[in-house]
Amino acid sequence: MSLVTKLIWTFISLGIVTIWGLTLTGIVAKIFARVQGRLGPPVWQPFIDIIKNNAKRTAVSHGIMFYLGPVFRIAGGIGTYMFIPAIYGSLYFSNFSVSGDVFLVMYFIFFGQLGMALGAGEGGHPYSAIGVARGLAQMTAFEVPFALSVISLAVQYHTLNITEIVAAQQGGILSWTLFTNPLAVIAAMIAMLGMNMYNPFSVVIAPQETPIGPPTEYSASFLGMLATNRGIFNAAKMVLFMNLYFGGATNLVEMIVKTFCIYFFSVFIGVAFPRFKTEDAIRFFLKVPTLVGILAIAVFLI
Amino acid sequence: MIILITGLLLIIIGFWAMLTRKNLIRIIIGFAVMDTGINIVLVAIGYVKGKTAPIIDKAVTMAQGAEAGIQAVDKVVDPVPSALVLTAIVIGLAVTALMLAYAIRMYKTGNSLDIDDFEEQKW
Amino acid sequence: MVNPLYLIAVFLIGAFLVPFVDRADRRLSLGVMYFSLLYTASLSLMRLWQLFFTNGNETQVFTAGFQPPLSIALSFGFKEALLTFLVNLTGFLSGVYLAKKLGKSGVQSISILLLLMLGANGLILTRDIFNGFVFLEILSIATYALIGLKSKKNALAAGFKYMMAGGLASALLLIGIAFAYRYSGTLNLDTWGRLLIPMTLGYKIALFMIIMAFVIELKPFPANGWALDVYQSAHSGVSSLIASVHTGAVLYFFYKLLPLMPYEFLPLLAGTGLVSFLLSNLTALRQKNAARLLGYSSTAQTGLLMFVLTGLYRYNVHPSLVLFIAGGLFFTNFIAKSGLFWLAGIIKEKTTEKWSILRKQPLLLVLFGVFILALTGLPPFPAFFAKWEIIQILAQQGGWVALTAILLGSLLEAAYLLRWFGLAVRQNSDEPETASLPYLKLIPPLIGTILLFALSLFMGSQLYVLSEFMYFPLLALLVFSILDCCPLKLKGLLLVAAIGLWGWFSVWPRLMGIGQLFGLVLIGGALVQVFGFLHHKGREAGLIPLLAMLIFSLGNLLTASTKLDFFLTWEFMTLSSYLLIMRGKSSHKAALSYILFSLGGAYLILTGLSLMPPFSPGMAFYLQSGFHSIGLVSTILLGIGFLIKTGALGVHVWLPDAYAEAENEFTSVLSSVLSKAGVFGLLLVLVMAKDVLAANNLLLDALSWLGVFTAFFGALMAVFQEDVKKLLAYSSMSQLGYIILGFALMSHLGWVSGLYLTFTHLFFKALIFMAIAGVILRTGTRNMYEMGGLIKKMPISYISVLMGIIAVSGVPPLSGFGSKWFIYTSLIEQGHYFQAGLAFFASAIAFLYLYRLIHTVFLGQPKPSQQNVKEAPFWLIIPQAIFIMVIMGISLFPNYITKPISSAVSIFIEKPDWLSWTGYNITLNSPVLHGNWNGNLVMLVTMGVFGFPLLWLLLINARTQKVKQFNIVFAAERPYKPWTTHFAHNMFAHYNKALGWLITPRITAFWNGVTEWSHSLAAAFSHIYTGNGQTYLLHIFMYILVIFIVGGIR
Amino acid sequence: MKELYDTISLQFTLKDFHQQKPNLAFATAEKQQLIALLTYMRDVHRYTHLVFVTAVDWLEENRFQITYMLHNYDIKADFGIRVMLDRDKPVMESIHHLWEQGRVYQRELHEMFGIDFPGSPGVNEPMILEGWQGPPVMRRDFDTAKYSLETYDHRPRDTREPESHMKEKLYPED
Amino acid sequence: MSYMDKTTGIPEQGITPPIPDTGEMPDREWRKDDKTLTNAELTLEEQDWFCDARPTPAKPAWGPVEKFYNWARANSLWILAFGTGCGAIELRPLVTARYDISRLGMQPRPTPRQASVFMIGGYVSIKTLKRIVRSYEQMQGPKFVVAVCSCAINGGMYWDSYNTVKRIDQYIPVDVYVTGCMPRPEAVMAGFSKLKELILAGKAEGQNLYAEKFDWYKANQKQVIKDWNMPDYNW
Repeated sequence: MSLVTKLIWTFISLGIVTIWGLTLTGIVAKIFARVQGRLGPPVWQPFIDIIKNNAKRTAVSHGIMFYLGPVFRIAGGIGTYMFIPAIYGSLYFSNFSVSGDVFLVMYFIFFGQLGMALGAGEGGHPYSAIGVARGLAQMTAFEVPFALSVISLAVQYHTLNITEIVAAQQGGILSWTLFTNPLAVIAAMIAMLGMNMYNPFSVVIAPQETPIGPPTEYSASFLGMLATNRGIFNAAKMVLFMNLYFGGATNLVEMIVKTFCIYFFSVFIGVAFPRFKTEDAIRFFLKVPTLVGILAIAVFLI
Repeated sequence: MIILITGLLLIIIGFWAMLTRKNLIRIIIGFAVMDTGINIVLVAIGYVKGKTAPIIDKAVTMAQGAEAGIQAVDKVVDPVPSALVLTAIVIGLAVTALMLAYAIRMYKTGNSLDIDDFEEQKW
Repeated sequence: MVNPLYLIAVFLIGAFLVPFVDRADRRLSLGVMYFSLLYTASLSLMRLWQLFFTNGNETQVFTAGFQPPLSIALSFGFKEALLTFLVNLTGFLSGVYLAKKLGKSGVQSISILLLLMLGANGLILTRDIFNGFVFLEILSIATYALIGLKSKKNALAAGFKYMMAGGLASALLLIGIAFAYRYSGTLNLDTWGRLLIPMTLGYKIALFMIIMAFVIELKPFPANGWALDVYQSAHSGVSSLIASVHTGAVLYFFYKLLPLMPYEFLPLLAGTGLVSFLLSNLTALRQKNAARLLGYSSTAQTGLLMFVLTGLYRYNVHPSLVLFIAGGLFFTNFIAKSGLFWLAGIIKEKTTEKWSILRKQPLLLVLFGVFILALTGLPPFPAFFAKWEIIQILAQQGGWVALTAILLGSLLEAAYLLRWFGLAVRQNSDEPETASLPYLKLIPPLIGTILLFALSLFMGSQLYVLSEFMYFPLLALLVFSILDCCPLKLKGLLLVAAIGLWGWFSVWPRLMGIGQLFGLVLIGGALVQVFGFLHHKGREAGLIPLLAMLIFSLGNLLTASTKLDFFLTWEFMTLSSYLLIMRGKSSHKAALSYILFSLGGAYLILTGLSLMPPFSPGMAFYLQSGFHSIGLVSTILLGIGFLIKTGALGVHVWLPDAYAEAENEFTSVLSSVLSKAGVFGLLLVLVMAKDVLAANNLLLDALSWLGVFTAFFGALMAVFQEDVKKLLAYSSMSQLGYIILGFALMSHLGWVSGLYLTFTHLFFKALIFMAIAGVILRTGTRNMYEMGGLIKKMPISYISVLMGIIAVSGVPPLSGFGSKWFIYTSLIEQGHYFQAGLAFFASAIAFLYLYRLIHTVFLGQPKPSQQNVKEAPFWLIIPQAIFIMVIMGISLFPNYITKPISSAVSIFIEKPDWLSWTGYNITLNSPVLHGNWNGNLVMLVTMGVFGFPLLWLLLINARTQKVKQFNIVFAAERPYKPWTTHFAHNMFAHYNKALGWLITPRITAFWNGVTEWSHSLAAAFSHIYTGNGQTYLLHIFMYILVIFIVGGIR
Repeated sequence: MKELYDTISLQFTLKDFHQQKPNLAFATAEKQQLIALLTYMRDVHRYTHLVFVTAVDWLEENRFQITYMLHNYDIKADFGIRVMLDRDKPVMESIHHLWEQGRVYQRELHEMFGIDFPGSPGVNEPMILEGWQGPPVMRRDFDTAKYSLETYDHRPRDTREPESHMKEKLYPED
Repeated sequence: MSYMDKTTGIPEQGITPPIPDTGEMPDREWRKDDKTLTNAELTLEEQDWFCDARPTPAKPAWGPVEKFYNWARANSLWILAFGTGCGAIELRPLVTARYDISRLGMQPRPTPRQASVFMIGGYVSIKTLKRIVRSYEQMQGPKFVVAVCSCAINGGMYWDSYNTVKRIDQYIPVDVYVTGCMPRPEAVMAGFSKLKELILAGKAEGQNLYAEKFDWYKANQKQVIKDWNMPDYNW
């Protein structure tokens, strides 16, 4: 496949995942509303919001890093997706996953977060820094069970290569990691709750105390870009989880269904629970989920 | 033997005085007593009963030749301890004198002859 | 043949002549004194000349024309000649030093001084025991009299105590001689030695009394209260004479007596020496009075010498080696101690606290430093070689108790001496300027220093270490010290040129494999950072010479070919880095803890090296060719020693303070380069200990856990720092933990990860430290919360730090990710899953402190006090620019670094087949783990995905209003103060709540406890010195009794 | 409460005792004795809590009344001490050294009534009215409606009688 | 200065009534030039901390595009609720299941930067007006203002209050007023519907109005807000 074709397919793949990610956000909002007995916004509301934000006539910028923050963020989101093979066996949807293995993806997730944190920091608003401090602190905690879970997968499948991990899960629903290594999946799914920042781990964007956390100062097209990234990044994360734990996908429909189900898990928890304080969230992640993660490795050592 | 014991007794008495008396002068006296005791011990060690003093006189004829020389040596007591004693007396005297000088100057600067008053430096 | 009688005669005549000529003129009598001293010194020198060049071997001279039993024999061999030369020279120097005092206090003092010299010379020369007694008494009486020169109450009291003790000793000696004479029938030592006298109890007791008399004169702990008082209160010139001439002469006579002693005495004496050494040093810890401190040190050194003279017989050491060791220790102590006493006299400050006035006197400071460092046993001074040899002997022959005692004692000694040095050098004191220096008094210490260096070279030449390893650093120090008056930039550029040429033409060709890699890191890394030092405005006296010494030592470390070379270089490095840390503003405490830990580590390394086979083909050689095995103990000792240098958990206590307090640019060198010397050493150990480690899996496991805990706790502690340099210091500690972890794997991939991190850590840590150096320079504070918003003022520094933190945190696409990828894959590949998990946690925590670093310093609210801050100086930007380019380069083309590392490692651990490079893609196809990383592609993809959104934003955001710092949404209010609006202080309070309990400073508390405890012990010991002469007398008596009983003399 | 009043009266000049409830009473004190009285009440009779300090504008008598309300936690009783000030020269001693919170009340009284408390920390700072430049607003001689009409532009209003207007609007044929 | 001197009802520095809206722009000292403001009420040091740019009107995009944009704006109204008075309570029912404004694409937003509708919920005292001005200026355009309750319209029951402004539209442009004391949530929603109509019709250009008549608005604001203590325009 020539580079041009590759790039074209990459754009197509990216477009699909963006649309799906944003729709997913809309669906989730709808679900939240229905749970609360409301009608809720239309599922395409995220698109309208993004258009509106991009249509703003003015914007403020606090400096170059502030300007680049959303760019970092969306580059992190897109990049994360770029390094994940979206659909197993599809040459067109494998993106640039040959660049590296699951560790590359795990670390590239930080790229956007770091850039965003820096941008928010230059905004000079204390709430931004507070939000970032909370987010980073929580991130260190939920990364532990997630990392242990990934290590457990490496022990199980003898590979870190995502494509190979997916390949090892082919052949029926029972060969999914979900069933072959349930402990790792439990640890990872709890970590995912933290990653998605729904309740009970939503203290980072706490809209009441620190108005929506890090992006407090962002407006207009910056905000639009952040919202776009939220769609892409969520979808990318779900694709990663799908690949690692739920047998991957062999076609688009399967991908959409699976990612929806995975995402729904954190929504399900999110609508039902109140919020943790940061230190409680850290303690929580470092107790049971970490223990489960350790067990997930330990079972292979015995 | 009695002399030896006497000497040792003197040493002990002198040392005892040095250890227990508080007055500087008494300490110095103790030292002098000890010194004397040592000298007596030295002499006692050197003395051999029935032999003459190591002075070349009639009793010890100045003989020629090695054999005779040894004979002559046999007749006298060992001269070396005696020589030691002489030196030791001199040295002891010097030290005692110096100590007394010190005592005087200490009295001048410290207005006291009590050794307990001279323990400002410690630790 | 020079007749030794002249020596005695000259003094005698001089002493008698002086009162007569004094009637004419005081200067005449002084002239007589100087003449006598100089003349005797030159006689000794002539004798030395003779012995060396005319090979005259007859040494004995008999007085009164009789053969030995009947006459007194004097011996004038090499030892005596050297000793009398030194003694007379010191006497002369003391005379010079005391000139004013002597001139004032009258003719008798001149006479007494000459008599003292007479006694000392006689004691050294005579071979007759009773004659020795006489000379000892002359020496002592003269000393008493000299002490009495100072008519202060304390001096007089001390003199009197001394006389009481001396009286007891001489009584003992006299009785002993008398009784011994009964058994031997001779007083001549040589004749006596040849007699085979049956060791009856009486004879033994007699000998015991003789030797104990001399032991008492040598002031052993604890029977030395009188001596300490004398040192403290006497005139410093007199103290110096007692510490050097008196002690030297007595010690030599003690040495002459040793052949007479029964063998069972020797361990006893050795034991007393050791006890004296250890406990005197311990007691000195609490001492604040400079002169008394020197007294403790002097008694300690004498104790060590006693041990050397008596203890080493057990280990079948060649007598000449014993003399070599004793000589090294003795001469160092001799010169340095008298020098320090002289200095003490010049300074006139009693307590060590007040010695900071030295700072204003560079010459005095240098002299003081030389003496202190010589006493501490640092190279190139003779004590270093002596200590090296002692430890060699003891370690190889299993003298563990002695070895421990000596090293412990040395460490304690270093502690109080260097603390004193630190007090003198510290900058935060505001002492008034001292009056003009008494230049006459400066001559003696100056000559002493020169003598010390001459002796160092002599000793070095005896051990065949007069190679580049010794003289390059010293030469560099010397040359750049001479050039020190030049402008800083010229010096710096010269240094860069010198090191560049030397490194390229001399070091590089001799290196291969890993050696080359470390060469790049150590020399190259240091060289680039030299530019950073050049921004200072002033001359920065002392900076460039020390830096030169450091970098040359670093280079030598790589090419050192023998154990001694290696250790010498290691100590040079420690020394120069210590002095460089001392340049910091308030760094004396930090530097002290640095040097103490370093010395502790160095002693462990020394012991470990000693345990290695004696005829090894060279250290660095191992890193180039084959393996060479060392034992388990050696492995552990060396390992711990090098780990101290890297600052591993448990021995990291020195690290944060030293990093924080050193000069900003030097912190960069410390972190990025110097810590790599420890890594190099560790690697060396791992190479050599392969067999041991193969047999002991536990060791490697322990090392890997140590590494990962270092990484984890380092990161966690960094999170809670407010001081930017401390934060970075802990960050360095954390990174070094990863390096240790990588090496502990003992696999190809593990070593590649360790080396890769070694490299990248150099780049990004130096980058960050240099940028932060600029920031601190401009803002004048190290507290991060006092900064803020500096991105607009210092954009280049910001970019440096940004690149640095992206690389440190391991976020792709920059090179830092490579190290993370290598370390995790190698850990998982080797089955170290839990370490991998914890390492991942640590690397996640790194985000916290890195964000804090960049946010609090560069982002957020600018402070009004920093309104006029400018970009960092050009010279600081140079290294940053270089490192940024390097980082970008290796991020885009990682093969340039990964491939050489892999091929270098494969010399030791063969590259497995499953690790392969296809283009930029590193593929891992191990049976237990698959994975890949293509740094180049990652970089390109990232640039792509970054570029498109940026273009979009630029396109759509036409009307963006640039606003200022307070144009923020502040809940409908407005912010008033930037410093309260800046969210910076205690940034991770919530993290502290959750995990803060993990970092309660237990280890620091432990080390503080050690310090506290040893000080309490010192205080307890020091309380035996009640100040009462009679108590001291009792001490002596009890001491002898105890030794008699302990010795079990039967 | 009467006993308390009698007890205090032995030392201080009090008048106008008024028992409003079993555990609430008022009395008027001399201005000069107030600080001593408050201290005495606080330290001796354990009226340790300052409930509030408030003022009344007796315009007709041309004086201000300040009431200090004290509370005793032990017997759960309140005692109000009134002080009369000259309205032309309303200055009172500060009690912030007795109760820290007193300064807040004093600041409020200063802003609202123009009563000055020399020495009270921050008493001149505006409390509620930022940048108010008019007279003290709670004084009874301040005509707020007049001020409002003079100061603000009022929206012109169509003033109609609601009843007739609605009738006209809804049932025009009637 | 003590209040002792001003015991009479006449203010010492009389507040002059607002300038009638004649279209003639007052020339005041806060106007440095066409682009910048003086920020004269701030200290010199503080002037460094605030942006001094003047707002300028923003042109709408090309017709059809602007129509599309307006559709998006109308269907994505993010509310910044300013609860000044009792009307503040009326927003809460709006987000509950009974009224549920989210089905119209509306949602409350905690920061002015991201909101597009400014909802003023009641009487506006002078102290509050200062905050209102600040928050309004911090919003990014196009921005719309909905003022709720009769107090916001003409002072309502506070018509004779000495520190309540009577007409908000003299200080910031208001798009929609909702009458009532207090208006029911249905009335508020009706107001929002009206706003939507205005936006779709392209008539809700309050931001541009504010920029064009900036001097007039500013003069009025400064007449009542005596301790200004903030930049002339809060970016």
